Amino acid sequence: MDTIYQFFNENLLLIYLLIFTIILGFEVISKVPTVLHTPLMSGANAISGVVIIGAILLIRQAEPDDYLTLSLGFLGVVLGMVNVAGGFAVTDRMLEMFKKKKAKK
Amino acid sequence: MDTIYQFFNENLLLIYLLIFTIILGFEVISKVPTVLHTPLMSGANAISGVVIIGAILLIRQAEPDDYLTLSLGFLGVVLGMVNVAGGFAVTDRMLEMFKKKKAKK
Amino acid sequence: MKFAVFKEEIDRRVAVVPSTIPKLKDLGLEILIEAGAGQEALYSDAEYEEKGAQVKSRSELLKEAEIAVSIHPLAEAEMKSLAKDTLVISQFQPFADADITGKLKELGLRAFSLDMIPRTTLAQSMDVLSSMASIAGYKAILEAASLLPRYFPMMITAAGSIKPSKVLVLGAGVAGLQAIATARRLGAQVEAFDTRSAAKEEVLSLGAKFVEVEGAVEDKGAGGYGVQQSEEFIKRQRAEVQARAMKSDVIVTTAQVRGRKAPILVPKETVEKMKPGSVIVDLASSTGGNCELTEDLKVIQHNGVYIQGNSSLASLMPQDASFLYSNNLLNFAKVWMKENQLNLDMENEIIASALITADKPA
Amino acid sequence: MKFAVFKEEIDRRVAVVPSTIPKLKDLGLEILIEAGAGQEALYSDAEYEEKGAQVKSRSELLKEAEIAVSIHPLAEAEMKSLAKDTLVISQFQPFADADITGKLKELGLRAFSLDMIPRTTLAQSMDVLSSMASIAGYKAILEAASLLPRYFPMMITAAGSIKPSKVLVLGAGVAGLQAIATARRLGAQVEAFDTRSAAKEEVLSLGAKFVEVEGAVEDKGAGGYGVQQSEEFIKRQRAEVQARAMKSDVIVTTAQVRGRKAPILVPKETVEKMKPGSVIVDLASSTGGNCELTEDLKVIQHNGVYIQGNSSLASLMPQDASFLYSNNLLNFAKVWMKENQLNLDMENEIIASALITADKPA
Amino acid sequence: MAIDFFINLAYLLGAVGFVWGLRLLSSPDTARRGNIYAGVGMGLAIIAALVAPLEGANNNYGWIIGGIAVGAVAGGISARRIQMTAMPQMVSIFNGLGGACAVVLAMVELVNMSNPTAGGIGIALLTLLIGGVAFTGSLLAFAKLQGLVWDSTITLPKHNIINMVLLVGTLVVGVLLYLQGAEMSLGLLLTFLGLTLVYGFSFVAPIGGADMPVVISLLNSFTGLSAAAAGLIYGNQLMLVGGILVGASGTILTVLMCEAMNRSLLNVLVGGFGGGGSSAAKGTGDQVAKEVTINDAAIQLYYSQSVMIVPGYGLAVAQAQKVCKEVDDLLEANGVDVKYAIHPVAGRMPGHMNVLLAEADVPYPKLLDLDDANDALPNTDIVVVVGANDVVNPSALDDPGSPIYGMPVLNVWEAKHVIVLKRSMSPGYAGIQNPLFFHDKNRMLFGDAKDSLGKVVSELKNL
Amino acid sequence: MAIDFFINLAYLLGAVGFVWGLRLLSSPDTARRGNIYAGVGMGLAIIAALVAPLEGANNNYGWIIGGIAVGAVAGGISARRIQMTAMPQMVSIFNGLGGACAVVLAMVELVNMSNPTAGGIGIALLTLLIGGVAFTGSLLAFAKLQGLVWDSTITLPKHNIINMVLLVGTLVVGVLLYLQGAEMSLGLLLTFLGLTLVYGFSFVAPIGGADMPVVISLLNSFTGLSAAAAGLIYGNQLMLVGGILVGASGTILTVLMCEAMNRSLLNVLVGGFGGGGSSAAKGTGDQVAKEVTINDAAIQLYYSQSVMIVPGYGLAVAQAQKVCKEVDDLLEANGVDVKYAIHPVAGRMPGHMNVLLAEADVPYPKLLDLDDANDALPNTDIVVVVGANDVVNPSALDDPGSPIYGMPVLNVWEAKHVIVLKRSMSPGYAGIQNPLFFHDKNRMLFGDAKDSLGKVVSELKNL
Ligand SMILES: NC(=O)c1ccc[n+]([C@@H]2O[C@H](COP(=O)([O-])OP(=O)(O)OC[C@H]3O[C@@H](n4cnc5c(N)ncnc54)[C@H](OP(=O)(O)O)[C@@H]3O)[C@@H](O)[C@H]2O)c1
Ligand SMILES: NC(=O)c1ccc[n+]([C@@H]2O[C@H](COP(=O)([O-])OP(=O)(O)OC[C@H]3O[C@@H](n4cnc5c(N)ncnc54)[C@H](OP(=O)(O)O)[C@@H]3O)[C@@H](O)[C@H]2O)c1
Ligand SMILES: NC(=O)c1ccc[n+]([C@@H]2O[C@H](COP(=O)([O-])OP(=O)(O)OC[C@H]3O[C@@H](n4cnc5c(N)ncnc54)[C@H](O)[C@@H]3O)[C@@H](O)[C@H]2O)c1
Ligand SMILES: NC(=O)c1ccc[n+]([C@@H]2O[C@H](COP(=O)([O-])OP(=O)(O)OC[C@H]3O[C@@H](n4cnc5c(N)ncnc54)[C@H](O)[C@@H]3O)[C@@H](O)[C@H]2O)c1
Repeated sequence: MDTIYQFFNENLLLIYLLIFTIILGFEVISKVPTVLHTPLMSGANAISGVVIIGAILLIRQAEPDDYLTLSLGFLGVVLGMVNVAGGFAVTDRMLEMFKKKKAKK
Repeated sequence: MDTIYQFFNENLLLIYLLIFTIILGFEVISKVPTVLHTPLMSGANAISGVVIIGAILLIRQAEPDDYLTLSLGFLGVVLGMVNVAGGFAVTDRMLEMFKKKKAKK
Repeated sequence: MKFAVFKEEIDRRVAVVPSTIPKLKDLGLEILIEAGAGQEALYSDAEYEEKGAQVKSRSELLKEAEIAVSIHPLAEAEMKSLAKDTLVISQFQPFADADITGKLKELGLRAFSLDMIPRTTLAQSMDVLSSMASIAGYKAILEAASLLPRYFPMMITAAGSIKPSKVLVLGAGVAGLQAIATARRLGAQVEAFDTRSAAKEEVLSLGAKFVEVEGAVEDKGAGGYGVQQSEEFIKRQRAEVQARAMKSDVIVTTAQVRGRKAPILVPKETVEKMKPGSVIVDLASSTGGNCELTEDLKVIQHNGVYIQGNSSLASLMPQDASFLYSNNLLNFAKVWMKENQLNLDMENEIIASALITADKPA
Repeated sequence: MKFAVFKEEIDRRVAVVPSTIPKLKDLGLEILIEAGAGQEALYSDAEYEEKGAQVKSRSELLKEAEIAVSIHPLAEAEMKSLAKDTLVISQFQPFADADITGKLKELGLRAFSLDMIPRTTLAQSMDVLSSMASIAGYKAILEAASLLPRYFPMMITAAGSIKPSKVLVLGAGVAGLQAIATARRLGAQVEAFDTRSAAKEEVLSLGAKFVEVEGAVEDKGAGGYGVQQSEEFIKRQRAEVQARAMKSDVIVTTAQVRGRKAPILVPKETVEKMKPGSVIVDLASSTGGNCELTEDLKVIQHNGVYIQGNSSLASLMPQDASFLYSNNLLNFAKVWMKENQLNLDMENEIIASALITADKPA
Repeated sequence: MAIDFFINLAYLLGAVGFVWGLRLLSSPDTARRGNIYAGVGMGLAIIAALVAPLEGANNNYGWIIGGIAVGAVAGGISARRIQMTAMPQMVSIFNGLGGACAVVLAMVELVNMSNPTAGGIGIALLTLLIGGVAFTGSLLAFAKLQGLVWDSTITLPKHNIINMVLLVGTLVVGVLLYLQGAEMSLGLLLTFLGLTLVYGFSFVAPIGGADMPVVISLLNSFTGLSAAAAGLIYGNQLMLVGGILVGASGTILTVLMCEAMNRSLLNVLVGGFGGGGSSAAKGTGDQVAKEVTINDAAIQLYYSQSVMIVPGYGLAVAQAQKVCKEVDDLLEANGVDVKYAIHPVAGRMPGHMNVLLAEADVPYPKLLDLDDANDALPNTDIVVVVGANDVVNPSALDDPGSPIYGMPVLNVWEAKHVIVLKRSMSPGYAGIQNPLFFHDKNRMLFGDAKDSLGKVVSELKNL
Repeated sequence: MAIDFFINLAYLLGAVGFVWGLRLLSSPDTARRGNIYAGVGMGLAIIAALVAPLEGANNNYGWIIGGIAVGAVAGGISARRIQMTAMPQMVSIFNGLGGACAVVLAMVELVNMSNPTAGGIGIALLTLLIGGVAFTGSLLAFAKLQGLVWDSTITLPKHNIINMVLLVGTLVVGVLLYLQGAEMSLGLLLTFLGLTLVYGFSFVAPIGGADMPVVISLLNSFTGLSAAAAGLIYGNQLMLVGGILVGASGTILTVLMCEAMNRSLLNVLVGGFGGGGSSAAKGTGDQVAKEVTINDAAIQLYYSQSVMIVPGYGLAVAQAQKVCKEVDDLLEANGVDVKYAIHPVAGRMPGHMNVLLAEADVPYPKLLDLDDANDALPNTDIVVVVGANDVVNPSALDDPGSPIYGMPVLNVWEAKHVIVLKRSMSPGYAGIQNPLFFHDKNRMLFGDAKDSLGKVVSELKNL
């Protein structure tokens, strides 16, 4: 219990931040029109590719001859980058159809 | 400049928190129907009475014979409390008229 | 005061209906009604009696009347047998019949001409012109729809597609507006034209199209009535009307200019360019008609075009028409019956306008 | 093949209008038309000739016709003078006139009775009953509105308030539905009744109210036609109808039962309880009428109630009626004219039903 | 440890309460709940502040409890007593007190100098500045709304320039104080205090009475910011978060309020002589017709029991019959009883209104004629006059000089409220002025009737 | 210091980019911009991660740039090449790869044990678990959507119980590993890895194909959470914030998607045999009519050039003429050309449709008769069949055995898309089945026409 108390007290700001982020996530989405569900899902998916940062940091910290780590890191970067690049691109394509048409008159 | 850099780096979490709070504040309000402008203003006003916490802490930390500080603190608590209590009460009264009526059938 | 209601000779309406009798009596009037007066309008003598009127013969009425009421003026001969100073109430149309005032005065009668009540907001509840014109407008479209050998509404059917009829309304006064509304209800495409500038908004307010012809003369002093237009304007207007008429299935004309012959808006030439089977209903027929060929109170056919010149369409709907007329009369009576007494206050604009036998300051 | 179109004797319509002639000719028909046939419907002989028809006298037509076309059957005498095997096309109403088939066969004629075309979706474009019933329903309301001494729509005016008329439609077939729609357009409050269960939805689909009477008999085999109802049901129905009728200003009746006298839905007693001035338009008058007092082709007045028994309202709108009839005929001709030849394929349901002179398997 | 945890947790929950409360406050269905959440959050926070372990604290609970009691009673009672119509000024005064509280804290901090870092001083000065402006600004806004002062009496010529000079002066003094740091002179500090208070007053002075709600909202966000700044002084995250939240939401709310008035914030603050601006009441002579906004109209209608629509010629001109029916439908769906009062001469032909309303499928039984309508009016909550004029003119009854004297009209002023929809103050067919427009119970909603009703429909759908 | 500042600032801006991007993504007008903001945020973050000063880092930029290049090309190309209709499965596979990336990070962390605190191990295990489930789950969702596997072939009997057992087993192994701590056995770790992957697969297996979008959204929020957990491993706030944001918004989005389908999330996950559930296509025999959702219908209409409405008896029954006109008005306001095709026998009396449409004030020139409509149909983007049936039955043209063979009908299938609004698959007046409903171009929108169109109106107003 005490460790939890301690963790809480020490990381108070982080916890505020997490909770506010969660609320913000809820809030931003909660009024989305149904037509945007799929593009939004796709956009959120692209953002989840932020995990690539971890893979980059992993490679940068690896020993230059630690080929296992390097290849795994490489794999991580590729996977993450596919998620990121593909995700944003696909979202953009989906959203193309939303281009505002000019109304008559 | 350096102090700013330093402040920034050291209070990074705090800054995240502040920025997210600001975004959250914007976000929460941005879709409010016009009919709620006044009650919302009133509700926000009540929340701004949170400054009373400062007044309470001020008194608690004051010397028991430092009457100047104590009376100023007392004034602060009174002012803050009027804001808090009056604010919530007035908001509630404004919102009374929003009581959902039962629709026919 | 004895308020004598006569049976109409050539009209199915009656000036007073049973339901208004109690209210007239409250004003201090004693109601006498000619036997059978309401029959054509489907009000029986029994009903009149039940409401407190005395049913009498025409000769009795002529003898006893202190106020003599009819829709169309009584014949001169009959008026002669009325007591002197009797108040006769009818529609004398002094503008159309310039002699009538003189004649009435000669006979020693006092006369209210209901058609002279001013067209003000205040007097609208007594305005028989409005209530009867409204019926006329409504009936005009029913007549047109009955005569027209075609459908009014659009019909896309297995046996072929039928376009909506085009209805052109000339003159958007009370009758014209009612015609517009009724035609639109039946599904026709409606255009209308009038010289008064206010008419445009009124036409649009009923969802119809307004035909613009520039250069119409307006006289604010005419109390809302149309005025005589310039030769040139009438020419332009005729051209415009002719262009529309050729495409129209039905034309309803209501254009009147007070005290003058109605303007000819649809000359013979236009009629001849219309599609066979088309219908013209001319509500201005009593003052000569807006169509050159109109004959009053007749339906004629010219080149396959029907021209209905019935100036008395309200008579075709006698029950409601009488009811409305009767209410108008009641509201009017309230103006000059005060404390059970006749009170011809010439300060009152309504009385001053309607009492045609009184001398007016020039 | 010579397709001879006769002038109607007692009807303003004509079976073929000029605009369909080119299409009939495309089918391989040669069109002869009696002089003046279209006149009443506002189609001139010149127009017919322009479209490629030959205008001839009646006697010439009788002599030359290979196909003889009219709306009402030709007189027996005239039919005798037709060549043997001539195809006569008209509405013979074999259900109403049981002898007619025999007579036609006797004369050696082949006959299409247009009223026997099945009421299927496929045959709807040839269905003269539908197109004419639709006109009848529309006209019925116009007739009623013309006869009614009251307004149809609600009117709150300075001269008094007028409630909307109540219209009761009995029988919600094609004519009934059109009557409902038209009455609603004119601003009346409309109720309707029918024995077919599908009719309820159809009535509601036009925004009118449906009067429920429980226990109606339905026969799915009747092809959508109404069937004879039980005594008890008719009694209940009459009671219900009477209750509504007393409050109604207009009743339009269209209830027909194929091959039988129309059911009496409005007995004398009900009529006598109606408000004076009310109107009954009885579209079933040709089969005896739904109102006990109806006289076919006449307007009578009973106790102040007008009863219009015109079974041929379509004739009052001859131009469009003829146009639609003519299109029906054209669509029908497409069924039996194949490659410029008459092709009476008895496998075809439409031909089999309409060709009343052919022997049918029991 | 554990007690710290619970204190921190209470503050955190307080913060979440604020956020969630604000969130719920922005939807009518949940607004009341939102207010309660925020209030509970505040309660938790106050309790936490009271019991949080403080090294070497003297507590002085008596002073605190006393202050709380006095404040709660004063605030609570005035909130309960105030009239519905005076709510905005009440909010304003509460807000001013909050600002004053921040001023007190900052002054104590600056005088005591218990924490004489450069950052600390700067923050305290900031608190003082913002709080001070919020304080006097709010008080003046209150006075304006309450009608205690008139715009003209307190606005100087070239007021904007004066304001600018004042602001710069105040800031210069502030910077001087900051540079003096721990050795700041009390005189200068008091000058600074005075300047902030004067500036707050002067800032609000030229802004028109009609724009006060916007100003109050802006000042409210100032108070929030000053609370946040005070939070930095006390190292209290809740004050920080709560203050920032109010600052941000107050700012956006202010912008939204301006948008709803079709004006920019700048326009309100600088060019905004609201008293004579676009939102001003129109009238002839010295009579003034009061306006109502679309959303107030919508909310009034939505929460009423019975509504009477009075159509006139303007309904026909605007062709507003269908959207009128839509309003009817939406209100009926919410249990409001909607009827139509048809004056016999409304429109331009007999039965004009009947034709239009039939077109919009209004059922006949909803139409009342003159007599029935006049019977029903005294029990009607709101009358909506849609483009009618002569037929609702009270002169017909009480002004013997009027050309329509004696004509029966619809006595709409007998209902509880009236809203008149028309485009301008121009007269109707009879060409006469209508005293109804200046009636106490009446509010004008200017604009094309179809337009206005269309906007009312949107608002109703949002409720 | 300065470089740290800029790195931190870049991360912060990245985070703000994510938040603001998501925010803009939730409104059609700004969605594209939102995607770009989020993308820019990601770019900033990647650059920051590349150049951030790291003590004793070897950088190995070659590997990184290589990986980025390969990933970007692969992702970009497949995104560009994919067909519009296959977008959801693409999203699914991308998401799976993100999960896989997290798995790789966690594995490396657990094997290398560079940070063997209890917390660190726990977080790494969590990352592995969530990422693993997201990985295989997404792959299976992809396969289902792509039609590579059929629901029945991979669903075992009592699948829910199997899933429960698997989940518990996986968690138990995870706890064991946690307890082993720094001395964890590689074998057990691999078992754990295997179990998470199997569980992800098994978790998605019983869920019906129609529910896949919901599942993808859920798995997406899993990936977000795994990214956040990985952020804790690397002490990177951006990963944490971005991951949490996706986790939260993904969760709420999942719930919203379920709501839009009128189902609960639980129902989808456990009871949800979507393949045969309520959202399934209805048909007779082996033919299947495909459905369209209200919002897809609305968006299709809104972004089309020309729309043809085909009213039938159902329009009359539903009394949907006015709301139909409302749809028309909304579309016209957006520049869509709207016409009506009136079949001569539509309805139950001649001119039935004319009466109704006149009532709704549809102008006559918008009504096309059979021939004109058939001429216009090939150039029409979308046909909306409102309660018509027999009059749009292609059997009339191509099935000599049909009782309506030979009747001219509206050739709606010649348009680009058809949407049929009716309540069920039941036939019309003629009592015959309509092959149009099973036509490739056709989608059904079941429900009362007035209802459905009313909902389309709401959707259109949201666009
Ligand atoms: N019923 C009949 O048979 C008949 C016939 C002829 C004359 N009249 C007379 O007409 C009058 C009828 O009274 P009423 O109250 O119906 O009409 P009214 O007194 O003429 O007033 C109509 C009002 O509608 C407003 N308006 C016009 N267009 C508008 C729009 N688009 N949106 C909103 N408001 C609009 C006008 O004010 P703004 O310009 O400020 O918008 C005007 O004040 C009576 O005086 C009556 O005597 C009646
Ligand atoms: N025009 C005439 O004069 C006339 C007269 C008599 C008969 N008919 C015949 O009627 C038919 C007309 O064709 P049609 O295409 O108009 O109609 P239809 O073929 O009868 O089809 C109408 C369709 O509307 C649907 N529907 C009913 N109520 C609905 C509601 N509330 N909301 C949504 N959909 C609803 C029904 O399907 P669900 O039950 O699945 O909803 C039905 O399939 C032709 O066969 C024609 O021959 C015409
Ligand atoms: N105050 C009231 O309440 C009230 C009541 C009823 C009528 N009015 C007003 O009275 C006036 C007259 O109404 P009315 O129906 O008795 O009119 P009317 O019968 O005298 O004339 C019918 C219409 O024909 C028009 N007209 C005249 N010459 C024309 C021409 N050459 N071409 C085309 N149109 C021509 C007139 O402008 C008028 O609108 C209108 O302004 C009407 O609004 C007022
Ligand atoms: N397939 C098609 O396209 C098509 C075309 C036209 C008509 N129809 C159908 O044909 C049928 C007959 O139509 P119609 O107009 O020729 O009918 P009709 O003239 O034979 O009869 C009129 C109506 O009266 C009703 N009726 C009979 N007895 C009644 C009673 N005792 N009380 C009340 N109502 C009674 C009938 O049910 C019918 O609806 C209808 O079902 C109609 O839908 C189909």
